[in-house]
Amino acid sequence: MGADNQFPVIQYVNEAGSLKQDEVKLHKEQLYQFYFMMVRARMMDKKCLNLQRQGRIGTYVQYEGQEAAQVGSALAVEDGDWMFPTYRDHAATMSFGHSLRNLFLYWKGRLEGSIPPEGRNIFPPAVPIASQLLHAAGAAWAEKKKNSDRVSIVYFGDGATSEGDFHEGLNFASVFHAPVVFFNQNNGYAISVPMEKQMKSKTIAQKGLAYDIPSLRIDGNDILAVYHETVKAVARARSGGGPTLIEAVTWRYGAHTTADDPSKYRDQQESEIRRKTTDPLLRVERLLKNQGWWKEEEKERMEAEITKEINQALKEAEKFKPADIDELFDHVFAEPVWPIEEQRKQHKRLSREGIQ
Amino acid sequence: MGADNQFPVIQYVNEAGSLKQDEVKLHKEQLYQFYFMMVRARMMDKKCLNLQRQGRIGTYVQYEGQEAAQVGSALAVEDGDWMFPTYRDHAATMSFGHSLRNLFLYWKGRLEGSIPPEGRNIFPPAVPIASQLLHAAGAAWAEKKKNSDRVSIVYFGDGATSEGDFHEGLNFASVFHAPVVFFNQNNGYAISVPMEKQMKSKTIAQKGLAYDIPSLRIDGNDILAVYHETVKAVARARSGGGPTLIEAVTWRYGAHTTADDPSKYRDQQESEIRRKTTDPLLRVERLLKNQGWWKEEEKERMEAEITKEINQALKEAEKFKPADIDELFDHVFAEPVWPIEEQRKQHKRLSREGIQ
Amino acid sequence: MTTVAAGLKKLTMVQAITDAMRTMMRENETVLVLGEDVGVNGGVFRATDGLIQEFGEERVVDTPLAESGIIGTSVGLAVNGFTPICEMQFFGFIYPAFNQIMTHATRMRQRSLGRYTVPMVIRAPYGAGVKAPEIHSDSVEALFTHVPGLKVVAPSNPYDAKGLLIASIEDPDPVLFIEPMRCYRSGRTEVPEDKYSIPLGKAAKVKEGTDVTIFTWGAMVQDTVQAVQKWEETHEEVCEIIDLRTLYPLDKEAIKESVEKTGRVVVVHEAPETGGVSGDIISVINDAAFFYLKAPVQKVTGFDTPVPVYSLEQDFLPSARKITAALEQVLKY
Amino acid sequence: MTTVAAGLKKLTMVQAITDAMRTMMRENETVLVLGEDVGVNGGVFRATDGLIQEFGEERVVDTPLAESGIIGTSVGLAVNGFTPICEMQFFGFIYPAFNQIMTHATRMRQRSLGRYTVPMVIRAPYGAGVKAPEIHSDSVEALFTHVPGLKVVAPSNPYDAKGLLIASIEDPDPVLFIEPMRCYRSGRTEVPEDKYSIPLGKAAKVKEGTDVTIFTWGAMVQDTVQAVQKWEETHEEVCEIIDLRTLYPLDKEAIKESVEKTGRVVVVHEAPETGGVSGDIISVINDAAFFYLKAPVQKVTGFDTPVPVYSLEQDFLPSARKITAALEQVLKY
Ligand SMILES: Cc1ncc(C[n+]2csc(CCOP(=O)(O)OP(=O)(O)O)c2C)c(N)n1
Ligand SMILES: Cc1ncc(C[n+]2csc(CCOP(=O)(O)OP(=O)(O)O)c2C)c(N)n1
Ligand SMILES: [Mg+2]
Ligand SMILES: [Mg+2]
Repeated sequence: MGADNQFPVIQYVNEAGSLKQDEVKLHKEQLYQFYFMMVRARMMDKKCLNLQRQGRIGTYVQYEGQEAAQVGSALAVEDGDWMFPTYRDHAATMSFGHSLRNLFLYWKGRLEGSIPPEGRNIFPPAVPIASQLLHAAGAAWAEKKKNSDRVSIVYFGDGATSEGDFHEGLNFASVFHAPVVFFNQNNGYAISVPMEKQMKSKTIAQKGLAYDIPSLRIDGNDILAVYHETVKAVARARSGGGPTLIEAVTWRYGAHTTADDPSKYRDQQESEIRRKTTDPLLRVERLLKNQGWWKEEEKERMEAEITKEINQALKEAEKFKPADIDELFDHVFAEPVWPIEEQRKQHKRLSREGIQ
Repeated sequence: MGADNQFPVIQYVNEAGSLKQDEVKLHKEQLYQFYFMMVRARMMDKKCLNLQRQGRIGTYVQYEGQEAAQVGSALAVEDGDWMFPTYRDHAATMSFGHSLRNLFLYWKGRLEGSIPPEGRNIFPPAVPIASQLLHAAGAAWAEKKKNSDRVSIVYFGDGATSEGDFHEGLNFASVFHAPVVFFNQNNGYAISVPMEKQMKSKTIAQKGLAYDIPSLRIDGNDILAVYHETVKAVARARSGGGPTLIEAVTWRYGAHTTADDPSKYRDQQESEIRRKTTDPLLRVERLLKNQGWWKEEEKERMEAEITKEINQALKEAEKFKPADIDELFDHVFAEPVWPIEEQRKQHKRLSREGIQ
Repeated sequence: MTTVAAGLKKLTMVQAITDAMRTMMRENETVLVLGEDVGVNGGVFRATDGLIQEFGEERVVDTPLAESGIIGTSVGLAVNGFTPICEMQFFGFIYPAFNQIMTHATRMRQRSLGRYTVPMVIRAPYGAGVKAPEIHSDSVEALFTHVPGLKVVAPSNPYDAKGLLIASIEDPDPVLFIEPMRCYRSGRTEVPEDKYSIPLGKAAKVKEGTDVTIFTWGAMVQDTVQAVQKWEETHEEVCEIIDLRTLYPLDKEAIKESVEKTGRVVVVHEAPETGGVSGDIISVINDAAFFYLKAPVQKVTGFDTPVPVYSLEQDFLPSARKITAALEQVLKY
Repeated sequence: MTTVAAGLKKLTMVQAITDAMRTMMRENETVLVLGEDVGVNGGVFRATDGLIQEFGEERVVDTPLAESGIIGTSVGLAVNGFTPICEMQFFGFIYPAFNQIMTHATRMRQRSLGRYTVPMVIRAPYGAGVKAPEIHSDSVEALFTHVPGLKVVAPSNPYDAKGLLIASIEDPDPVLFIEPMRCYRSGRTEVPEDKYSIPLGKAAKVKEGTDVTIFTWGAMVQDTVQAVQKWEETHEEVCEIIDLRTLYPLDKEAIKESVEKTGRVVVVHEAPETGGVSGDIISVINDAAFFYLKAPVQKVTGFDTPVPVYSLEQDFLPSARKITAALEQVLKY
């Protein structure tokens, strides 16, 4: 059919760090901001991985390798916009303003971990795959109904495209012309299942054809491509142009989660090679070098600053008030119902007795 | 995007009854067979409608106007193939061999109505929209696993394309290269909802692009187009070529069901015009006339034969043994379980007492 | 025509339901109606008749044919300032939306510690007895009383339907509102033209009694009342009939009080027995009034089978005969 | 290493489950395994480890990520000659498949009067206590005991797991087989190498007793045994523990017999109380042993809240302390 041929991978900066698109004007500050946010995301990911190994947080979901896709797209949305992440998208949420402390709390199994800062519309990470696409469509549709120019951005993986909710989400957004950016991170795997077993189509972008949704395929490790193409999609959505589907082709270096062993289903050598070739941070480093803008000290300064920020956040998370069972009982309904109140009372009575 | 431009409507015979494709060889017998089957289907539909009005059957689902799509496609599959109809596809099932008596029984609310003749693989009509696409994919996949060359054909409407199961059905069939023909009858409406509200894409065929499934759009009121294009899709499936999506563009003349009032949502004049222009039976009549093969007596002979067949079937259905509650209890599990056995006993005891 | 007092109208249940939605849509412009055929067509049961004419297509929306899509987008709408009333065309077609209901609509408040909430009503016509095709007659309320974070409401008459639906729309959390199809047009009662609401979680005493209590809801209330009337003509024991109205949370006080008085209980519902709400009722009685119970609770329910095609649905449904037998049984002890 | 008799192996529950599938796949080539990550990866819990190597990818299938797709295509496979074992990666991800289970897998026999049948096993790891992320710890067996046409099975130890899973695979109808994650690797027991099966619908008496019966299943069996051991050290009443093993149909005989003997009952389950299987058990006792009951049945269950994130899951789960309190309570009367 050749529907895939319609979607060549859009690249702004190639692996060697050379600019591929003439129209783009490079700004040193912006490049450094991108770089900073990606370094921050990567350091946070490493920290969490270590904490998990030390048993200080629970099962953790890594994103190392996907920083450009998440950071670049998150920087393309603004105050008042809505973000719908999955369990793997904290590089996106932290770049959109979610607090590091809360991210730590999330991985410590705390409900507080999902609470975004006041004024920032970030949904709790979706766990049932693809279910969040509909929420994004609905929240965006609500903005349209309010005649605002706010939009939704929603994250999902290659595996998520197989669920019915992916289809229904794109169709509802298309029919109601909702201002949503469907941001797919095609990291090639859904846990152990490679894309070739997930679908026969060669691209995810072509799935947009089913809904007459403008679609594109970009190099998800090229933060300039990610940022600028997402900005375009967001602008279209803001100005009443409806949804866009973006397939960002990327790769996760590590395991699916800390409970996963990737050597069961793929050769991890691939990741080692990619660290030296297609890495999103490296690419910006090379670009900066090619532009003559690179400063090694700047990198060290960044890392020091980020280390401090992360340690501070971790400290706050670790001395955060212990989980309180009332959180569970208090937030099922606005007004308590008797079965829950009885259960609360009984539970507390026994807990008290247990302590005595 | 223009994905819709890729799918012009394929026509073999135009409304005036002229042949549009040179390769097709016309066979008088075959045309008369097509015509006969369509007349039979239409007469059956009329009969059921009348019976419903007389209160002799329950709510009934009409298909008048869609005979070419259903009959033509049903004649393209063979012994040992699998058919997955919806509530609206008895023109297809009766053309594939389902008995008229059982069709009457079905609309009399009898389980026996869903039982196909021995050796004919016809599923009970699917009621939850789009759910049957997965069964068709599964049964076809089973044939592939058995190394047989049998295939599935599955029917569904334009509205059905919105359900998640449509998407999952096409994706599974695509991934497992299952021999299925996805036969869509796009009659323009899902109850009251026109296609434009159901989707923004201009065609259903283009949805196949998402799965790299060969897709086509045909004039669903042109039985030659339906038959020959379905034969091709079936042949591809049989020979290991995987699934095909066929969008047959058609129209239902009447209400969605006998419980529906179409004047609430559309101008029924449209149907009256179509009866004189795009009608599937009329088209074959015109073609036969153009070929000089038309015989008015032949039509009368057919109608007489069919009337007899229908009346005979109805008689059998009306004198069929009354519904027996044991049918309900006997077929929940292969081996009875105690709750159902106790309920059966209690029910029978009370029914007996009730009679006394 | 019977005379109707000022401020009252004689309405069928389906009209009362439309009236409730209209009332709330006039009062609160965040209220939306979404579903299959709810707009131009006014709903397959005409429950949304006239709403699109009055409120326009931004507020009364014909959606694509996808239940998960309807509930899922409504979660987004609800969190972002709207109050969607979602129609499931039949209760038996709610299943594709199960995931969105179970993991999102009902958990959003919890998952966000109250930051995001989902004021949403899911309406669904349910139950057997109208000769509908397969799957159209399911009565699966018990699947939803087990879903944390969801209230489940089932009116039995036009007056309650309006008051309970208004209360459901005003509830800040998701409410499943199931409507007995058999009652949609089976009779008219006087319904106030103005807004009123009936609190969720409160049962109604349909008939006072002293010797046995029948707990029921929805379409079974009518059947029970008729069976009891007939039965009392020839028996001296007096039956109390309680229409539970809300199935989650159950009205524990009403159950307790009545059982303490009568000591004998019959539960009538049309869902299959095992896993039905009768289990919850018996469980509440066990907790709250165990020592008052003089006899085992009698259950008159559907079978543990699928709801049958219509030729057998009358056998499946609780009947006056079965209710009578249960009364006789429970009074034997 | 402890010595193991010939023909026996010491296995964890997850190994016993793999063993059951392997046994049946060797015997019956219509048996297939389908699910997300069940092939090359051997399942996220390694429950299908080694199967693809032995049986190839035609019989052990990594499917696309779509639960409705898995169950729906398996209905087609089952009707057309195969016996699919479908893995839902976690029980909390079964919801998207609800429609296919409720309206097709379980109704096909009925709808076709036995012409088409669906021999199918749906496996799903369930329950809290392993610090899994949100939604991963749901315990929603009660949603399925209310689905006509479905058997529901929950093993509590390796030996039962193998025998019950083999019986489930051999059952000609759909069986939901839920596996307590907490027990997957929590201990090994001796399991015969050969094929054996444990009949569905039969409970196991884990411990004989005279004064009170505890009904439970799955991971709660371990907890109950421990709580009882401790409790009996300081009390003279003797507890009977019954592992129900099959949740639909319940073993009515076992329930009746035990309650007639002890007259006092505690039910332990981790699902939310309302709508939980405890309701069915109390209902069966009401029907079968009402007059033997000396005290209200005590329930030790999860709350009517979502299963919480892991910082609170121990509070949510029944604990030894709560089981003890229930024993004290039921013996008070
Ligand atoms: C409905 C549902 N089914 C199964 C799972 C278990 N699961 C968690 S992540 C995952 C793979 C997702 O793959 P993809 O969409 O590519 O995203 P990625 O993890 O690669 O970011 C699966 C199967 C789930 N969370 N939800
Ligand atoms: C899951 C589900 N939702 C809703 C319905 C109610 N319903 C029956 S037919 C129908 C419209 C179907 O439209 P389409 O797919 O175009 O088929 P057509 O009826 O036009 O043949 C609807 C909404 C249903 N049967 N199943
Ligand atoms: Mg992925
Ligand atoms: Mg249609």
